[in-house]
Amino acid sequence: MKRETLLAIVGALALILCAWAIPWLKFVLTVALAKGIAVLGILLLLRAGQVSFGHAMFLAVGAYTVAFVAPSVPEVLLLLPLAALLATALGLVIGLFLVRYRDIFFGMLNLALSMVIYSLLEKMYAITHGTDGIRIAALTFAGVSLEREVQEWVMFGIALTLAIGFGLLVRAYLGSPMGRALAGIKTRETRLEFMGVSARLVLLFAYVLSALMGGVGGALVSMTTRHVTPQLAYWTSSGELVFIAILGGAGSALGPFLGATAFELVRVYAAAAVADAWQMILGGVLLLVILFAPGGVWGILSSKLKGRGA
Amino acid sequence: MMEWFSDNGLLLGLALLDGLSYAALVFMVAVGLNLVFGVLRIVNVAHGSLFAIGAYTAASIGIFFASLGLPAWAGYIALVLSALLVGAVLGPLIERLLLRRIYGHEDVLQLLVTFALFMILEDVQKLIWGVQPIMQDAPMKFLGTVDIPFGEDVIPFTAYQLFVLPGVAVATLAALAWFLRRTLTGRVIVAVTTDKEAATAMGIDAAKIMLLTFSFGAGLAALGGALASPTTSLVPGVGASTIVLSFAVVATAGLGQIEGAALTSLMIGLGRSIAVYFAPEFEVVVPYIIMVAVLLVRPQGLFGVLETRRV
Amino acid sequence: MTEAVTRRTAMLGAAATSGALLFAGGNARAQAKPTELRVGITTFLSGPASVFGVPAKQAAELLFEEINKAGGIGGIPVRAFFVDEAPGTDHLVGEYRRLVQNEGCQIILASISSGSCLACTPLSDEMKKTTLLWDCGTQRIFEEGPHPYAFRTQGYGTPEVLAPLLYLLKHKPDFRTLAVINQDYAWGRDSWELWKAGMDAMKPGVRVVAEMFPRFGATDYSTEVTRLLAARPDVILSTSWGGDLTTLIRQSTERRLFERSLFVMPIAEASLPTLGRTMPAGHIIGARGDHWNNHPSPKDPARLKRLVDSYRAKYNEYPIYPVHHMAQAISAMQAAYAKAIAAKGAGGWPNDLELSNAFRGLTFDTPTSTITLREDGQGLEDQIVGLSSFNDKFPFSVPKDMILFPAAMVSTPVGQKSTDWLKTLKPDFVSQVPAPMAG
Amino acid sequence: MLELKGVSVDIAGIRVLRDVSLRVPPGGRVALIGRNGAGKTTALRTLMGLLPTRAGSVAIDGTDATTVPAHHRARLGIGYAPEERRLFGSFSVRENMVLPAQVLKLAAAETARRLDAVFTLLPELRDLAPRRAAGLSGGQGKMVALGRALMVGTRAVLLDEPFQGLAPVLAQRYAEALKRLHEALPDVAILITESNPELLRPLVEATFVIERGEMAPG
Amino acid sequence: MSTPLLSAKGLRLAFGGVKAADGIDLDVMAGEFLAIIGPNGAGKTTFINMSTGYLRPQAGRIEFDGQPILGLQPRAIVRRGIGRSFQLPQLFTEHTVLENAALAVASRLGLWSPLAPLLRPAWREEAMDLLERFGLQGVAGSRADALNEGARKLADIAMAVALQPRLLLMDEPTSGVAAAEKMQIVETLVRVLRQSGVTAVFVEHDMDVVARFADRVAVWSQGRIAALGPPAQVLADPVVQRDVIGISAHA
Repeated sequence: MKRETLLAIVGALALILCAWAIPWLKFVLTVALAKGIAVLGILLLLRAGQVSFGHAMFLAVGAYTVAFVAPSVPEVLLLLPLAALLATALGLVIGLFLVRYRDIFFGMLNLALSMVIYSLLEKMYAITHGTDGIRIAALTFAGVSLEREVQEWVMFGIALTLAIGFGLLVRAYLGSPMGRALAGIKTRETRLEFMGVSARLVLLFAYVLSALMGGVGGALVSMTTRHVTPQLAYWTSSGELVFIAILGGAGSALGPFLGATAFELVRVYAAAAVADAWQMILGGVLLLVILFAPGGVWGILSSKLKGRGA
Repeated sequence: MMEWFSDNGLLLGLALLDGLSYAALVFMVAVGLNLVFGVLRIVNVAHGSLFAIGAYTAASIGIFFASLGLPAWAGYIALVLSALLVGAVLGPLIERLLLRRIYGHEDVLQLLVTFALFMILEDVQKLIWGVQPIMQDAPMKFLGTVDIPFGEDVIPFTAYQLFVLPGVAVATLAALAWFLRRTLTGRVIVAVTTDKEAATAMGIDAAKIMLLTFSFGAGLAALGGALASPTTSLVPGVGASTIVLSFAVVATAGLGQIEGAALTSLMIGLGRSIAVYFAPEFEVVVPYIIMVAVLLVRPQGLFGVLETRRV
Repeated sequence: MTEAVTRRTAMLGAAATSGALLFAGGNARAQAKPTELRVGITTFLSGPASVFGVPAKQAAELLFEEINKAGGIGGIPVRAFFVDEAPGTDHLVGEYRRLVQNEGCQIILASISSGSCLACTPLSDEMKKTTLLWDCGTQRIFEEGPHPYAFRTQGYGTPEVLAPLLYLLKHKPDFRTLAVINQDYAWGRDSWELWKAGMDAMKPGVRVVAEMFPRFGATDYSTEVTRLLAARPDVILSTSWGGDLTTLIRQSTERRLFERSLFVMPIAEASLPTLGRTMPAGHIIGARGDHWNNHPSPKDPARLKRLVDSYRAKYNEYPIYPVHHMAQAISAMQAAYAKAIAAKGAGGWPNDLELSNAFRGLTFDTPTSTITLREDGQGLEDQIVGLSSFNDKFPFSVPKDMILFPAAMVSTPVGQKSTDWLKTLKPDFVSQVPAPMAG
Repeated sequence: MLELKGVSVDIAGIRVLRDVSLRVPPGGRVALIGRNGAGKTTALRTLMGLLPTRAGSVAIDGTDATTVPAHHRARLGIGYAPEERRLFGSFSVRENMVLPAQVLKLAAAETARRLDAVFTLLPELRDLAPRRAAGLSGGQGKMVALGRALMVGTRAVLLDEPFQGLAPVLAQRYAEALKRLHEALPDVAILITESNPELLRPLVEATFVIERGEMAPG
Repeated sequence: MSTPLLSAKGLRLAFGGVKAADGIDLDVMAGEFLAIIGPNGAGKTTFINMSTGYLRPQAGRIEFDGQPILGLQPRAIVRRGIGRSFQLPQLFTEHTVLENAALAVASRLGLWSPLAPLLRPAWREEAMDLLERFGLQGVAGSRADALNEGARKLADIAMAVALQPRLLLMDEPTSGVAAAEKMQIVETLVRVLRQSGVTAVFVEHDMDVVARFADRVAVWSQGRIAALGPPAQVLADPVVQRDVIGISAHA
């Protein structure tokens, strides 16, 4: 626990320092934090032994909510909760159906539904502008419109604050009876039923929470990049989120942020180094992590710290 | 209703013909994925890459044959050769070097290993074949077209689309069913699918069977790609779109179910072509709607067996 | 090739840049002459659109090599930083920032896809960085708002659709039915909207028998082809490109759709080398410009030949239009720098504002013609449309009976929206179409 | 016939067998007793080659077999009936029994002879032969598993907790079958695991006791 | 005697051709310990599964405390006061024993609190207390999958008891347990259940256990109840001896 807190504080400070020293990284790190929030949701479901291979749909819902509403209400502090609300609502509707399924069916149904949403975003050209996507004009924060530089800092700050907030929330949740029951789905679901607990309800709660975080993550991504496209909901984007979860390590609520930062940095530097084979590098990193460090970045860091502490 | 049919019945007939050949292609990819999942319990995301590599290899061999001045029918040999090559070289390579290390790991890790492989192979493909569309349609042209009457008009269909694709699919289905039920190797595969350790204890080399099955599945993916190659032009990214579709087929069919894969492919093929005719907006979502609808009614998939939990 | 960027050098570079910014106070600072001219280029390096992106990258590498051999621009070497558009817009806008803030690029050549352009152009406003839209075709960019730092060094959707439409109206004025089969994304949808507006204005009463938008990157069109065969339209429009178009053409040829209907394919040019002899003759083809290999009277035949020959020699394939569009952007860049440096006097180097000012109203040469950048940033590129045909000089289809549409004739006037302007066209507009070119 | 010499085995990094030695003479009937989790199943799986050893050796017929792959041990005449009966549910009972013989590429006549011998020993299997294995009850399944093990187990059969969960009447019947087996095929060595030593006493000649992965004085 | 706590009438259920329940009538009285014996496949577990809502009989009815419970979800039946333990212990294997127990406590007292920790003082105390009563305090911190079979069985039952059931259905509480431990486990079990005033039904193969601890014995045979009564009487029945107990080779 102490290690986790220490690492979180050090990590947050390192992020702030990086963002200050390297202006363009501020953007990358904001996106990483936003995705990290969404990956927290994946982490919750992983605790229940379930892999959502379509979670990018909630990201897309959050992002498109911002894109659709921003022209009339360009206020960050209103758009964020609205995006969260809509993603939560979708999570609830889909979740009611999905929590009946487990394992590959759960994963593939998530994938299928995200592909339906992807296709709708692409097909409903009149509303969504198809693959071109929608540009989001400058937003206001608490009614104040901001300079680009300030706006970037504000978004970074919001992302960092929300990341810490959701990280703490998820940590508390995982230690709570509901969180422990969630982990019970992975090992002994029948026992839950015979304790008088609906395993589906336990999973639904986690699913809806993960949808909420997906929506928030998506809204933050869209407010940072200021452009949304259906690509956000494509299956490879969902694959990336799962990738980040494993890269960071599923052992801690810190994992998703470690993973997201590592992922974005690897991607950016790989793209800079070999613009036409960055995918190969990402794939290679993923392979190495799975084969040689299955605990992810969190696993490496925590074992290092442990070694030092002892 | 009747009026709609008398207006659109002929069109519906055409849609069925189109749907059939599409279903055949879908089946060819999905069946290999399904087989691999049945035995290895791994959802192989890289299956789409194997499809693409099979297609590219077939086209390359076909173009090479043509440059040697071989007759057009040699194109068919190229198709088979490509499937054999991918199945015999790439399949064992992937299984030995990668998959073998992660059997028994958590599902999500297995899934991600193949996802990583997919990312790598996408770039490898690009390095080998470049980005310009590659086309090699000799096998399709070789058989010419068949005129299907349509009212007073006729509609030319390629014989390749009308006969070769569904023919190969049906033959594959029959051969696989026969192979798994009637041959010793087939029964051994089923035994390993059911219980790897029990099978090993009775003298079955499970590692060999898994290698064999994966290579076979890879070969089927490549054959699917090879069969598709004469009708389409090959560009980067063909694998990515193929793979999601075959995922949908596998989950809808019931895991490891060959006949289920056939029926699902048929539903998806027909559903899609009917959508193209009458509601093109829905074309892309048809497979997923079918999947959700089927799983709503049969949570274990069309032909899936409900695994009873022991208490 | 770009070098691998290690984390440390990136950090140092960034720190230096931000430090310099602090002292110099941003854009208005006096600009010292840099040691190299860094050019950020976004293009598709993976995915289906890399059929355009990679040739363009190759063209840029080829031309930069030539420029550096000749002493660079303003006496300093140019260096390209390529970025892949394929991972999506959210990635691309981050990469744009990296190019500007970290790599220190002084000019950005942005984007093939309309989505990328729509995302990068506002960034150019915010970051005050001159950005050349080197290939994207969406008419929305300059019609929906001003972008002081963005310039398009080539034509765009409206002329690229209007020219083939006019050619059709002239070539086959009596057609009564039409079907469209376009890729389902912005260009496919927008180009149809433009075509329909123009067609309804100049030839009202054409019946549209099928509107099909198959998935972008679709690998099989047999169902669509069957439907088109059954519908028997007089004309079939398709603005598709890349693998999609070659597949559509092959499947249609095989099933004799080309014998039943006249095809209009405004951007067929890029697919013709791949199709080789299988491309049917006698159909209307366009090239998103005037840069055909068999242009009968290019402005600078030697330069055209040099570009084609050196590209072929290096990459063993014929250049397609993205190569020309990249070359145009680089020509524009050379011309603008020359103009800006001349304005500063010896030893001076333009800052961002001065550079962008140099582009406004700039006229630069291309191998086939000259292009002028209008006051709204839009370039005026002539369009040549013709009928597919074969000759001995090329192993693939090239146009005959070519008509050259002057850019000013087929481009929407400044300040108007394309669809509104197209609706104002009258049937007698066709009479202004020039006669086919000689040769 | 079968021998573990100072064998240590790890599962998932945890040592589950420590320096275990165990000997089954040809034609011998040996019990391995221990409570659940003591390492009985692990010992059998090690003998079958399904788990790698960390130390020590496995001998079959006096020759070192430590590195002989698992699937070759059936060829050496060793049959194995795992604790959970683990039949192939989609096959019939007959197919379940014939498959190992086919895998060993036995001649059709030899397969038929062995099948007949097993049917004589376990008469209820003859009636069950055409039924799908998935539909069998627990007791029937155990019988089929024994029969399947006997199809290849010409030298030895390893039976993992065959009495586990069997009602007394069925346990009785199973024990009788084992007695008949020994009378009919005295050369086949039998190694049985069980948590309750009382149950096996009348059936075996020697008893080993395992506790927490180590041999205890029996 | 008063009204039965659990009352089953005419339960029928067949899987394919196999009749797992072929007209089961059984009343379980409040406070008694009822043993169920019978050969494998006789339908003993099926009866427990039907009584706890895991399987639905094709005919018949089941009442608990005078209320029909047929058609209710397992969890609803648990809420009404029927607990069960399993032949294969159903523990959360990746959790500690204490967490397992605390989860059971939590599921009675308030699982749906997503922020307060599971091991809050009150719950931890109750869970520890429970483990102590079962003699499991020594392994409270171990992961559930590291326990031996006897401890696992006890933990499994402890989790059911944490829910404070009025009736506890136990499926083979001693199977797989080493013989030496068996009596001790059953003694612990019986003591706790008697203290808590829980009525118990348990499936058992060990006739010694049945003879010592059961108030009544029900003999299952091919989906029917072949005999029912006090152990001394039922176990002495020659038919039961022949068909169920067998000619004892090891008693």
